[in-house]
Amino acid sequence: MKIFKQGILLLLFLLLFWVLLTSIDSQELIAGGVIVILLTLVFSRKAAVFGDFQITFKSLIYSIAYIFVFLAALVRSNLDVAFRVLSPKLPINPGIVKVKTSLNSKTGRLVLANSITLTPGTLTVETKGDHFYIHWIDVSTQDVDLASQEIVSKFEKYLEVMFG
Amino acid sequence: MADILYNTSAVLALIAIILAAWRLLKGPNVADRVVALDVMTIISISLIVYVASIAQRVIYLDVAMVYALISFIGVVAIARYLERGL
Amino acid sequence: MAVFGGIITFVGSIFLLLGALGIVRMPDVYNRMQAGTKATTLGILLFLAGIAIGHIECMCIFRILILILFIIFTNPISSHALARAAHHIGIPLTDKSVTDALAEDESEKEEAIS
Amino acid sequence: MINGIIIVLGIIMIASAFMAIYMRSLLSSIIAAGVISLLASIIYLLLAAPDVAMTEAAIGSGLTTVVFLYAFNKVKGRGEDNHG
Amino acid sequence: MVNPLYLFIIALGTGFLLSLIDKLYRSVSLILFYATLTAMLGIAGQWLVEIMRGMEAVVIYTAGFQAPYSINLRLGMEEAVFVFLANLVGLLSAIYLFNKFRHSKVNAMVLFLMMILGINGLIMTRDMFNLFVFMEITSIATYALIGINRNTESLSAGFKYIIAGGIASSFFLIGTIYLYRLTGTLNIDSMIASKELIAGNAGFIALFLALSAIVIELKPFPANGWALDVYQAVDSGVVAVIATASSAAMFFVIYKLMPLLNITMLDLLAGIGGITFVFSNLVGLKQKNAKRLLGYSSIAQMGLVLTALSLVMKGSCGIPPKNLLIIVVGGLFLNHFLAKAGLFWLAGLFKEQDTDKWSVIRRNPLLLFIFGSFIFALVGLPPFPGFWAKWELILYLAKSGQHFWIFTILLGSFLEAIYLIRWLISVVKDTVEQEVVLSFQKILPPVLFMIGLYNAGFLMIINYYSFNPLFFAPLMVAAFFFGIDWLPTKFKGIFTIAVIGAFAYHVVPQLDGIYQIFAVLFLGGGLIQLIATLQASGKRTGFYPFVIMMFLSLGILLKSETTLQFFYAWELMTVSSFLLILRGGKARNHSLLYILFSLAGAYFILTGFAYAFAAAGDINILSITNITAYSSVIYTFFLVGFLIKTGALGLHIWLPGSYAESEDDVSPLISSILSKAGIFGMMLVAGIFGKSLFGKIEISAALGWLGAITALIGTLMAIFQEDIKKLLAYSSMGQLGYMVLSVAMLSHLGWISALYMSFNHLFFKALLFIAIAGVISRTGTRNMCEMGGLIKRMPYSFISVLIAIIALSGVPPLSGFGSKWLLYTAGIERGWYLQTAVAFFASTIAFLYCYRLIHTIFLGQPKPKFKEIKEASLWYLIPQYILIMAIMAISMFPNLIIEPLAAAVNNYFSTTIDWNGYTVISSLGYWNGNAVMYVTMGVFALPLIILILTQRRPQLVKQFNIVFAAERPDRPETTHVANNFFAPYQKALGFLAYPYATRFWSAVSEWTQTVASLFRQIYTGNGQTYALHIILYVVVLYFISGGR
Amino acid sequence: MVKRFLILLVLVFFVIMLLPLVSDIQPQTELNPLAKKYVKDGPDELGSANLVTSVIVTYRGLDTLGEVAVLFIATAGVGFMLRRRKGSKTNPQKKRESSEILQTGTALLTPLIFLFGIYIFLHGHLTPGGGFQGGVVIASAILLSMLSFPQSEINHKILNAIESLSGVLYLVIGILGIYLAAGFLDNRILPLGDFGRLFSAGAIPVIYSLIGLKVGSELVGILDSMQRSDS
Amino acid sequence: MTLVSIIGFVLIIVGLWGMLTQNNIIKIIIGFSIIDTGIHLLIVSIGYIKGKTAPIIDSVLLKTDAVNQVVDPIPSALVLTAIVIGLAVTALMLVYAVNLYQRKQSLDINDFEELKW
Repeated sequence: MKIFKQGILLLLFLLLFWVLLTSIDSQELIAGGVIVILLTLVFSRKAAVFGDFQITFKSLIYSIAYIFVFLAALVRSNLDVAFRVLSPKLPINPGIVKVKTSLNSKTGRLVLANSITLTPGTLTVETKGDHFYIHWIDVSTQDVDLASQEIVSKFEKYLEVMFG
Repeated sequence: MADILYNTSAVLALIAIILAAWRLLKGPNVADRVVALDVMTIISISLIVYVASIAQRVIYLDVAMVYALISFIGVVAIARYLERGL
Repeated sequence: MAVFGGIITFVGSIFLLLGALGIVRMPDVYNRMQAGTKATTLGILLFLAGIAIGHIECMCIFRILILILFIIFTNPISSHALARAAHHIGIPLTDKSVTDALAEDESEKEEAIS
Repeated sequence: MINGIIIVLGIIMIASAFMAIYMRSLLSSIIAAGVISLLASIIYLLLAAPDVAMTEAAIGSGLTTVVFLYAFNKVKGRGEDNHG
Repeated sequence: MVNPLYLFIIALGTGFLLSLIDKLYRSVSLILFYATLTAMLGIAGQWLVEIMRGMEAVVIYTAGFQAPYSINLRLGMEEAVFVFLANLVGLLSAIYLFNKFRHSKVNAMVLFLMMILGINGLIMTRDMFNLFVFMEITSIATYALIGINRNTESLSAGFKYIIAGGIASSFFLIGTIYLYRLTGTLNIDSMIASKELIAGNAGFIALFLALSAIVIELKPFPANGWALDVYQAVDSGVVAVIATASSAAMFFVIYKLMPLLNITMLDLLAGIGGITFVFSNLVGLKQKNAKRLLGYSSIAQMGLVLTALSLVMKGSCGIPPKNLLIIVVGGLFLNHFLAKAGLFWLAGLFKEQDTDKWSVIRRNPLLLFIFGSFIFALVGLPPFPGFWAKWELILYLAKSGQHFWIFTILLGSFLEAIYLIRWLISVVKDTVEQEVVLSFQKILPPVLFMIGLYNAGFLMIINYYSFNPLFFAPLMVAAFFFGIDWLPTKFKGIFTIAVIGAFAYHVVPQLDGIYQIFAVLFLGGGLIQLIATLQASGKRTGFYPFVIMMFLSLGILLKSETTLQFFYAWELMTVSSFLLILRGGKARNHSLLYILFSLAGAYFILTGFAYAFAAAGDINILSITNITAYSSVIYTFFLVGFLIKTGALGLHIWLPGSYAESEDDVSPLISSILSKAGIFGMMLVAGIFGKSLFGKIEISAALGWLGAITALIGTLMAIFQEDIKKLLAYSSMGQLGYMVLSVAMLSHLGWISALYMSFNHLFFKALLFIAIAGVISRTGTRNMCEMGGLIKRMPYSFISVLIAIIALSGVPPLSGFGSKWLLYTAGIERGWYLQTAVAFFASTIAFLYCYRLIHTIFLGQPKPKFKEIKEASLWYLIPQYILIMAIMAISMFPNLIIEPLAAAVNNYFSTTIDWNGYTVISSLGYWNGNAVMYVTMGVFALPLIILILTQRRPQLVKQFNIVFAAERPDRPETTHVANNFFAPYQKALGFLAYPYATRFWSAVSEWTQTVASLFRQIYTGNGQTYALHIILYVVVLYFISGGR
Repeated sequence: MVKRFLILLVLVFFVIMLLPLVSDIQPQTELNPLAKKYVKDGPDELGSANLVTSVIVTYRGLDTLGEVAVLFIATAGVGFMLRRRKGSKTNPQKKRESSEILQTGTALLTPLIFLFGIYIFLHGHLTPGGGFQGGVVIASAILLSMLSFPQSEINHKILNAIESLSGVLYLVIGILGIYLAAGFLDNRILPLGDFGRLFSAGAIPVIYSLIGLKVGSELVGILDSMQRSDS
Repeated sequence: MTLVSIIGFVLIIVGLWGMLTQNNIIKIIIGFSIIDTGIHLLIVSIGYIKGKTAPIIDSVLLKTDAVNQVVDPIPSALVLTAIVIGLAVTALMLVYAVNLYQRKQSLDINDFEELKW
């Protein structure tokens, strides 16, 4: 069942990718279909990560919401960093802090780490079990929980729904 | 108007490349250079897309995709090399 | 439309420039990475989007979309991998740094082993 | 415009070439050499040769660098490459 | 007919499949590998046969488009030959490497296949860029294969190779792309058609760059350090392919591009080749490592081939006569190809590659034969293709007036001969040995290539020169004698005599004039002397084949109708005599000197023939007589060549050693017969060109002086010898001086005396040498002062020597008197009083050594250790007495011989002597051999009888007992009367006998060695420096070629 | 120092020598006849929209075969020169594990990169790229897995089989050209199809696919031998 | 395009310079790849015609119009081959470097002079 699910998901992803690449054309679809099915067969066992996606309506909503949250964070982070770069004094207060996450699925953790990396002044340096080590350009707290609150939680609640 | 904006953007991107090249030159250590390389390739992708737009060829974008892919793998490879995981 | 795209592109290029400036100005590798990954990711995102909008007739929107997704997905991974490697081989944080939780944990672990 | 891009890229390429030659750390040299190829592939695109650009990016910059890295893995007491 | 594309297809297909199959079954992949190589060879062979039969050259288009639009291949005559050879060497090398392939990864086989594939492509393709691709395929496969031996040397050599190859291919690429830019095509044929488009500056550079890349791949002289390292370090099986097939392919590329080149570039190429040829060989002189030596030789040979091709192309405006191209370029190339591959294969049998550690070869007749054949082929001796090629090339050069090139090519050949032959000698003579690993698959390839070499040589004779079957006799009979070498000596000896007799019976009647005279001299003399060789016991392996080869080649020398035949016979004679001399126990250095001087002489003769051809337009010997232009130059060349053979002063330093150190029964053959070949040649040319002047000096007059002085110095040197054979050798030199003098007189009487002296010398010197051989065989020493009193033990030998020295010294009544009489008469008649006086003086002091011979050896007190020795073997005595009878006969009845001589000479000069019974009457007096004999016998008989009657009981005193009475000297033998016998004379005449010539030649040799070691300093072993050399080379070439 | 000066001197002369190549050659303004022919007749003759591809695969197909051979040789050579480590257990230095994020990312990206590679070589006749580029992309997908999971072994049998069979098939298609079309490597053994669509240009997509597979597996072979050899 | 040709030549010269002056084998190889890049630039620049576009026919470039619109496709084809060959050579050189290093624990080219004269 799990394999079946991840296989289907993989297939859909690949098909979407193919269509984006080639636009819609009968010949392309035939060839693409064959290739995608072959690839799915080859990779279905290894593609456990695709099985992490939750296929529910809620997760779809959350996904869309997440995109906006993330984009907002992204813009904010960039403006922040831009400000820091441009200001002559270079106002930074960097350091590596430890945060905790409750996400279990690998994909979720990946997306979380990526999101952290792309948002204000934070950069995932290392992951160890539940803990992420984050390079923070402006360390406001060194406490694990507080830092988690500040950095992780705003993404986590969406990702928990999306990836379980 | 639009052309001027696009061209100006390209010039800015070029300046950005030069800056990244400066970091590439300065170092001081390998990781810095890799960061510079990473930034350079990303800016280069924008240049490629710009070139595609002025040449009016969609197909050039395939190059940009390969470019992005390669820069990613290149940086990961160097990183893995550095941490002795190659 | 073209002008709108142009403006977006221009903003994107400014972010690119800022990112580049960031890696020149920042004091250590990790901070440079901050500038490099963030500013440039947004920059290129905007740059590409601008061009896609500006040249909507050329059917390049899908490819640019793929490109953007790919960059958003891969760029943090490579940054992370690089940061991890840099930290592992002991490239020091800048003197301004206030803490290094990872280094502490690592050294604790080593002590425990020895 | 095109000429301008080519000149700037060319200068960076030549500078990178010197960097590749004179960097004390081999890894840095390789990175510089990779930059040459990367920029060259933009020039190819400007010269209306996307096939070449793609190949140069994929092979010249990507694969060659990786092959170099694998070779380094075997030739140097590793770790002394980290600085400089 | 199989499409030639299948050469690529099956190679690639097998390559692709091999690793897959290898995962399943090793043996299947091995079989597939060899089957593929065989199939490729089969395809190539099939095409070769078809095209040889007259099929048109085929052009293979790929992708279904005509020439400029797609890549096309061409398979014509040249391509077919090269492809066939490349695949052949590929298959054989693969067989050679069988064990390596079986035990290493399958990748080795794949790489090997790809290398061969690349070579095939290089040869066949007609597209510039495709050429580049195939160049890279070949190079990359080679780079990887170099690692088949994983030692540091081969790895570092391989890296150097990669650097050089990389630079070369970069240049080629730049050149190609600009050629494309200018001509708008990549197809070579189209480029040739639009040649005017690359006439400009840029076109020149583009072409120059592409060309220089290929030239670099051909390893031109200063820019080739990397190649030498590769040759030295890499496994033999691989190197055989690199040195032959790869180089051949590169060479063929140049051939392909030649129509694109202008005269300047052809000159440049010729220069590149020439410099490479000479300097590589020069540097090779100092080389001790066999494979590196072969490397130098390979590079040099390719340089030679390149030069030859360029010169031929240049001289004929791009459309060379086909035969010339085939013989010269094809011959040189084939020669190098087969011999070098074979030698590299041989080199692989040895662990240690020092040239003086290869002696183990001599234990194995097959190996020795292969090795010798290859060496001689490389030196350019008949019947190998290199010989014919060199001949045609020199003739062509002389005809087209490229004098400098003649010198260059012969100089290079000579240098190469030095180290190759030195190596051969060291193999035969040295005793340091090492293990060799022999196995069938390692022996088969060189054997096949050796057979191929012989075949190629004979095919060339058959196809291009209509030789009388007799001219094959020396080689064929020698080969036959090799076949029966396992028989006992006696049988072989008698058989040899019979064969020579039959040959003489066949040949002598066909000749006339001096040809016949010399035929009798050579063959008759040989027949008599060969009896002495029957004394040997055991098998005496490798003796008779050379003997018979020498005599038969002397025979055909006289039969030659063309200059080529003459030269062919001359070279055969040289090489066979060299091998005979080499058999002598201590002949190592002397035989080297001998062959080197002989080769130099042969080159002079060759040059003479070449200029004669240029002047006469024909190689018929008779046509030389019509030459008027350049006669003095031609004459001089001939004279130098022949004078070397006679050992004239200054050119004689090879002579004493070779005469003395050859085996005891070989010495007479060499001294009394072989040296006459020089006299024969001299008479041949003197009769034609004798009157020519060099400036204002009459060449013949100079020759006369040279002869006279040679006679004097030779005699003087003979006096001071302790070694009996050396004494005889110097004496021969002196005698030959007389003959030279009399030949130079260019008068009827002079020539008669020359011929007469030749016979006389034949008789007495053979007699002396054989008698002495008998003595030496019993005493075991050649030091005269260790002998003494042998008259009691060896009376018959004593008589022989006595007769001989009487005949030698020119006192009545024996034939020597007649010869001297004729000489003086002729000299006075010619008006050469001073020369005659010198000769007279020389002949007077000849008494000194004659006396010593008889006194020191036979008279005096016998040494204790020789108390019990017996008379010499009967086989020694028989020829002696035949010779004595001959001396007696011509002494008593001089007209027996003088009449035919005079008749022969009549063809050249009008007669000046008359006959009256047994009396010879010249303008100055007369001589009756009979009368002289009777009178002298009477004069001598009386004292002899008195002596015998009065000296009844001579008292015998122990030799050293006077000394023992007082104190014992450190070295008792120095007190012997015979020791340093002529010390007093040394004070008076020693300055004349001072070895100026030896000093001169050793200075030349040392200087050459110094230059060689100087030049080899450029091979620093540093890959980077080599890269710099390459670029420097290209730049310098460009500016030399007058770019701009 | 003297050496450097000498090198500089040589290079200066080299530059002087090369100068006419820059100064004497005017930029082209028009295609030369050969290129004109390719551009004019190529699309109709071979049906490939990407003219570079038609030149590479058909007009100069032998070059491409050679190119494949070169890469093949390089793979064989690299494998030949490097000794494979015997068994992964004797591995002397432990490699550092890659980070979890990288591993997850790799697992997500690999199929996509694969597909992208296939897209590139399958569309070689329509868009830039082709067998070599596609092969490199595929190889880089596997390289990415090698980077993330350094201990995992590549199945050499499959790799070899792909490499060998695609190479042999390429040759077979080439041979078919001799018999079914006008010459070796002629792509017109299959119908040319609708110009500009995927199934067009005769055998070009097939050839490029085979080249792509071959190049990909060869490059993986090179990387694999370099990774696994003794260090 | 002359400008690119010049860049190509400069890269070739710089690569040569590096190859000839650097003692480290890896540096020499890098010099080589710089030369290669230079040559590739050169080749592509040869085929370029000012103001023309890539020889790929699609919706914006018509088949009938192509002759006047595109650059020379041949140099592109050539350089593709050259790039692949360059990779092959580079890989092999590196393998050599690895092997040489294993023998002597050194990458200095001056340490590999055992064969000379």
